[in-house]
Amino acid sequence: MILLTEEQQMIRDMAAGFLSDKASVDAFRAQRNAGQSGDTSINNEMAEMGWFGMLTSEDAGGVDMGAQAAGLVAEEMGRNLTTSPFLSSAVMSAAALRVASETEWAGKVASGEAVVALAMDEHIKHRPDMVGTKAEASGNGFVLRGTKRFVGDGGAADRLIVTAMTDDGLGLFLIDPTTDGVTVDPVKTVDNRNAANLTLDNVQVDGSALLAKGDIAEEALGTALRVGRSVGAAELVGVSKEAADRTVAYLKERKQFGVTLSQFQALQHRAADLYTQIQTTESVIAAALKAIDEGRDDAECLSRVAKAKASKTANLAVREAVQMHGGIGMTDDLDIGLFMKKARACGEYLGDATCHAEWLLRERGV
Amino acid sequence: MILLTEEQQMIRDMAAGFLSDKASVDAFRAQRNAGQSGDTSINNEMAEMGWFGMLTSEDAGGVDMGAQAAGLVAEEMGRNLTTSPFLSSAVMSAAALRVASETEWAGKVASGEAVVALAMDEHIKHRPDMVGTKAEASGNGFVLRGTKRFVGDGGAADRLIVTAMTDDGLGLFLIDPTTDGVTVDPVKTVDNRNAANLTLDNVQVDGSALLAKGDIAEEALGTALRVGRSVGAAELVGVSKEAADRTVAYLKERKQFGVTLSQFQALQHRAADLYTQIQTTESVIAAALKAIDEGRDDAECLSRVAKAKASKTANLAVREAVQMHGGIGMTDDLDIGLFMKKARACGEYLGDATCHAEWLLRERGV
Amino acid sequence: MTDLQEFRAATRAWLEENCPQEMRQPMNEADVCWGGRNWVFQSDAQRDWLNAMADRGWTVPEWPKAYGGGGLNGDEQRVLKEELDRINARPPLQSFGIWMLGPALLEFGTDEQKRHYLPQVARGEIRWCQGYSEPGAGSDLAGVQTKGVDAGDYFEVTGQKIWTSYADKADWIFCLVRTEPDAPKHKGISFLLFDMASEGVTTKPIKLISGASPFCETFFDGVKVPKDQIVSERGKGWTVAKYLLTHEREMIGSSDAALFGSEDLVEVARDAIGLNENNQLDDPVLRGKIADFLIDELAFDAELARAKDWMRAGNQLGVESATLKYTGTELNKRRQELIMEAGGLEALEWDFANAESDEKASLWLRSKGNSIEGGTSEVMLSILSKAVLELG
Amino acid sequence: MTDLQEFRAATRAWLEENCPQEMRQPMNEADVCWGGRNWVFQSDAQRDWLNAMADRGWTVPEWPKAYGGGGLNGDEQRVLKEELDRINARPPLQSFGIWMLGPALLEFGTDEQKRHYLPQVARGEIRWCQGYSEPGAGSDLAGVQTKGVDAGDYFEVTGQKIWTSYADKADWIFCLVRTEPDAPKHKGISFLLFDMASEGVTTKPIKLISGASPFCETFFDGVKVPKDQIVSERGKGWTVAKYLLTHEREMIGSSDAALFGSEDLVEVARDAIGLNENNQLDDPVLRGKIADFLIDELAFDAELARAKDWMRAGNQLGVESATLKYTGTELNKRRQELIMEAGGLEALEWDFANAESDEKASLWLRSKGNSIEGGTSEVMLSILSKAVLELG
Repeated sequence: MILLTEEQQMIRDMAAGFLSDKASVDAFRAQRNAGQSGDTSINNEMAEMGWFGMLTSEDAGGVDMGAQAAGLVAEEMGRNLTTSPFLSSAVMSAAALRVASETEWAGKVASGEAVVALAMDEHIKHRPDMVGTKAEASGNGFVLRGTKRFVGDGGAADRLIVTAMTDDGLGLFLIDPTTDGVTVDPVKTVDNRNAANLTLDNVQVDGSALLAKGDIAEEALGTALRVGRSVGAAELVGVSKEAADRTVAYLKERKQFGVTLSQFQALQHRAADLYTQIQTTESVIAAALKAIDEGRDDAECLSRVAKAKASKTANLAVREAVQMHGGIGMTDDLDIGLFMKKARACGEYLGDATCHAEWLLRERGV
Repeated sequence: MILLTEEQQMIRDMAAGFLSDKASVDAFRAQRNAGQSGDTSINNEMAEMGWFGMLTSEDAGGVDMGAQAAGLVAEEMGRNLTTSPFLSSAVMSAAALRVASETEWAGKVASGEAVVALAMDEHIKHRPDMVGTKAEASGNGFVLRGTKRFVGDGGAADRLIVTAMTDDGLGLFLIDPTTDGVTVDPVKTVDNRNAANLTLDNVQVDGSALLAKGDIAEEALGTALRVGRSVGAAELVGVSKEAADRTVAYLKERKQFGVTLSQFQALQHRAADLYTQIQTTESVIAAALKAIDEGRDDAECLSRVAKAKASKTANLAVREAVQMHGGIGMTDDLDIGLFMKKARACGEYLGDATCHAEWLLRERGV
Repeated sequence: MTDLQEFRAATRAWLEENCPQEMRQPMNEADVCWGGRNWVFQSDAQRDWLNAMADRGWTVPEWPKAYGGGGLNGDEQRVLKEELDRINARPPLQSFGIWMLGPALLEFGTDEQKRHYLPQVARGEIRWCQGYSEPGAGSDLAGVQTKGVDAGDYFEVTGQKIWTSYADKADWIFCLVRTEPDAPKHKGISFLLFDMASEGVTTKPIKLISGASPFCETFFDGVKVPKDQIVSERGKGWTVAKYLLTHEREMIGSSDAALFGSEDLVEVARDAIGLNENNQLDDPVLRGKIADFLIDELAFDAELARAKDWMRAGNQLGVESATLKYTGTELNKRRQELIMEAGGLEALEWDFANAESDEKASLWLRSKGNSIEGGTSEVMLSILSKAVLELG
Repeated sequence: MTDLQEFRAATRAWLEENCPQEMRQPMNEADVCWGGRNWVFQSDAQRDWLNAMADRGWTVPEWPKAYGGGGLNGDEQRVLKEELDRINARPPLQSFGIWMLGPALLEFGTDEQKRHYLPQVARGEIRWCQGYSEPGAGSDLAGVQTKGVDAGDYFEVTGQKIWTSYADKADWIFCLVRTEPDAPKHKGISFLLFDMASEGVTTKPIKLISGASPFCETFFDGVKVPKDQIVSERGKGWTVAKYLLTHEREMIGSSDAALFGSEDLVEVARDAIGLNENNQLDDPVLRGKIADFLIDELAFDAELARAKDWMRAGNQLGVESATLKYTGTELNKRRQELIMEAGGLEALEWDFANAESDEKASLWLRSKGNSIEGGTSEVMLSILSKAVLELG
């Protein structure tokens, strides 16, 4: 029921082809087994296909194809469990840089030359509006103090966009991770993503490090999150669809008590229910991505509903997938558990259903 | 898995026999169709069997058999959709009167001579701790002002126990509904119970109307609610069991696509899941009733969990019952819809799952 | 100005002139105009509005002009819809004739049948009902027992239907009848049209648990149905029926149908429960349940919109209509449960004998039928599992 | 003083003297004493405690004294349990021998077998594992393919088992083997006991998604099993197996087994998320989900207690064990999901290669197996639907 333009269909096909070839679930497993997080060796190829410049203006070196296009790529990444700086750097940081009218690093991101990570989480749950990191004016620049948690691709970043409170409200700072006082502490995560915790211990930066402050900073962060949620939701629905597809295939092939599992009506109905959930999720994600590209006001609400719904559906999809696979679903040898781990991490990152449901209630004044 | 003593088994059998004969679902339907709420004509017979004195001391004319015995009767009432002042008068009011050391009306309740209703709800949701009704000292008595909602058997009551705030904290007042300024406004309810809303417009009462105040009033009300919740939960599980039994019987008899519905695994699994929920519910109700009879501290918590769980399970039971009956389940001709209505009303009365879950959280300090 | 812009301007002007002010207000169930031989218009405005629209063929804008329709193309239909929405115009006519019989006749009827029946539908002169379900058959719609005995020029129809919506108010029925008793189950059914005033037809309303009686039992005792009142061929009625079933679900799926409910849960809860000192619903646990529901509801709104876009682009919903039917009706049941929860003790005050259809308890009880009528949720899941997932 | 009071006093005194202080502390998984030929005691206290209890037959208080048990009656068992609980005494020994093989031998073994095997189990000298599941069979446990070829005095066993708990650490196995290839499916199986050190036995641990490896694949290549190591008769192994399956679920159902989880969700959430100014969890919607879970959890606690009372009164759980298994494991999955939710971003920090079994993510992933191992939730529901509801 998805209406795709010819161009969109092409992007999807290209992404599916490239990723299943170069960044498949097998590759993900190999990286994990080797103790690596993510594979940056194919960044250049992704950049060449324009993926890293989708949210960046042509003036700044991007291809400016919009959120809907990015969503198509992300969904295929979800299907393949591709670990890439796409979401953190090329979607969220690029969106923030664009609002802040920064072009140098935007261009480097688009060309695949650099990874820029967005450091906005400080709390156990996603609460980007609660910023404890302080930036105090000092000389012609600032001194930053604080900690950030679970910075996506923080371990591989050439620059970090850090949220910090200035005397004039929120500030976004572009920081070189090798600056004195910056500690980047990579962490292993359940989905083997390239995350890091960050400590800023009296980090002295130039005035030029301030990308934006006040309203513009709020807008830049808001935009980054809005696009990030919607594209992140697309990644999650990719996870859900692949988990569901593999499960349906397994039901058709696996025999128990002399018949295939697909004969069992209880499983049929659960698989069909999951299918309907995925359909609904796809719909709201498509709506959110479109609203972003059209610059509509309801993009904020839709992006939150999309992320919330995608988190819920992915959770259901992987639970059903493991349970319906039975014993073998519990083994690390089978890939299905990797999808469960991915769904958990992506569901939490940028806010889970609970987080966005709370926003909805507040917005409705209850 | 229920361990019953011989005496308990006897009570259950007697209740089942009497109610299916004299106060069955058919009788309930006939009352509704005649525009009546409840049937008081069999009160004397119930009283003779000792049902109305189960929570009342022998000194006050009761049989003092305890909450577990009352639970057995209530469960059968739930199965038969019996509308009786049992819960409001013989369980809750009797429990309150006992704590308040009132014996005259306790005796009349036990003998079936009088119905005493407990008026403690003022809000849309069950919040007996929020008492807006005021009792002001006046002469040698009090003047009461306020309103009460959904007073169980309020329409048939010879006396009302009313909660009101005095200068010395909570007070319980025993009020004659024919007193000047008392308006009893019977309401039709979804389960055709004998409920009424109550207005107290400058009601002047004697000092002797004050049953208890302060700590004793709190204890009397607390006891009434605790026993009421547990016995009410037993009534609800009766509703659930009967709805489930009728549904399972229907699945075995009804054919679709050439086979009985009982062949469909999706329905089998849902029926089995409902069965497990009912088992768990029965367990916690039994635990709550026992804790009350043993005077244990955990009775408060258990009675709340029992009522909450019973409300949840009954909701599931009747939803599954109607859906599995299909079209015919939607018709008023079939009884199953009456169970749905009963489950809704009993689920709400004395607090739904949400209400008691909130208490649990507060108790745990979160 | 393009043709479409001209069409919009002309439409807007015409509506301005012809849509009575009274017909530009939100409506509830009681305000629906169903038409039919015995229809009593609730107001002059209702009658004038129907006549004006019917004269232009705009009660059925997508039907050919020859059959009483507007003959509009897809773009024009969209523009008309937008202009009607702009002034909150009420639908001039709703009917099973428009939703169901019409599409079936357009697909399977003879030209003569189309010319005879469709204009009457379009003008609201004949109110139709649908005779599909039978007692004991439930979800097995092809298990038709009502028999039509060949008696030369006509069939003699004897049997019983159930769940016939508004049969007591309808003028004619489109009806599945077993005319070929020796053929296999699905090949022995014919799709017949006949007058409910025919001798041998009786109806009996069914009282629902909600107190309403939108459905009937319908009895046929030797009803004579001329053979030219068959749609498609003898024994091919199941093909017509299947077409209509998909169409019915599409219709359900692509409209803001009553099945999906429209009450605003948040408003209801705020009114009933109130806010605490933090401006949050004063029942934190229920508040969380409402929040979880909102996510699913808003996501489904997006799905409905997507389905409409899809159909507007000229596609069929097909089996996807089962997704919408299932998701929408299950959501509405959840909504009504939550509304009852929010309504608390007050929502329990309800009088079965005098129930109003907009009371909380009535809506709650009525919603339970959503996942049964028009194909149960279980049937929807089985359809999806077989047709989409290819399980089984 | 009644006999029972005397027993209690004597027990209390004996425990006071013989239960080392170190053995009176809460334990976690790593502190369990499993026994066996290769067991390395974690402390002198662990060894002394096992020996003291085994000497009195109190590792298996309900078994007859002749077979190494305590020979206690029901009341005495209850008193012993109460006295052990009173001082928080750790179980001196846990093993599949006690839980599973023992009951099977007591029911089906020859006197000679009982005298030979049971005392070794009671003293923790032999650690047993269970060879039931096979690759590809899943929930269909009777689909045994491992074959035992009759070779005169012994069977030659060849085949493969899977999900063998701790096969890599066990000394002996009780194993379902198809010895009568021509008999019907359920009648061709024998229940064999043999030494895992036999020639032809190899094991391979299975890595789970949680990083742990509690299960093995186990391979048999012409393993020689003397014919006196058969329990019950040839071809009657399925009867023994069924008895054990019910018993296994009973055991799961009536113990505070790991399957049901023991982490306190409320504590975890408070620590992770903190409280707001109203002393409520600072995530209102999650708070509501936790509340809803608490209702179900506390109700289930009551159900577990009821099951224990029932068994203490001398009854069998029988098919009700499926209720406990299903409810408890599904609840634990919900608990672990909520713990992960409460743990937020922090709970995602986890290293598969170096996972600790008490980390949030490990517990969460491990819990997914609860509703699969020992009979899936689907199998439990089918059992209940057939045996209790008589559907099908």
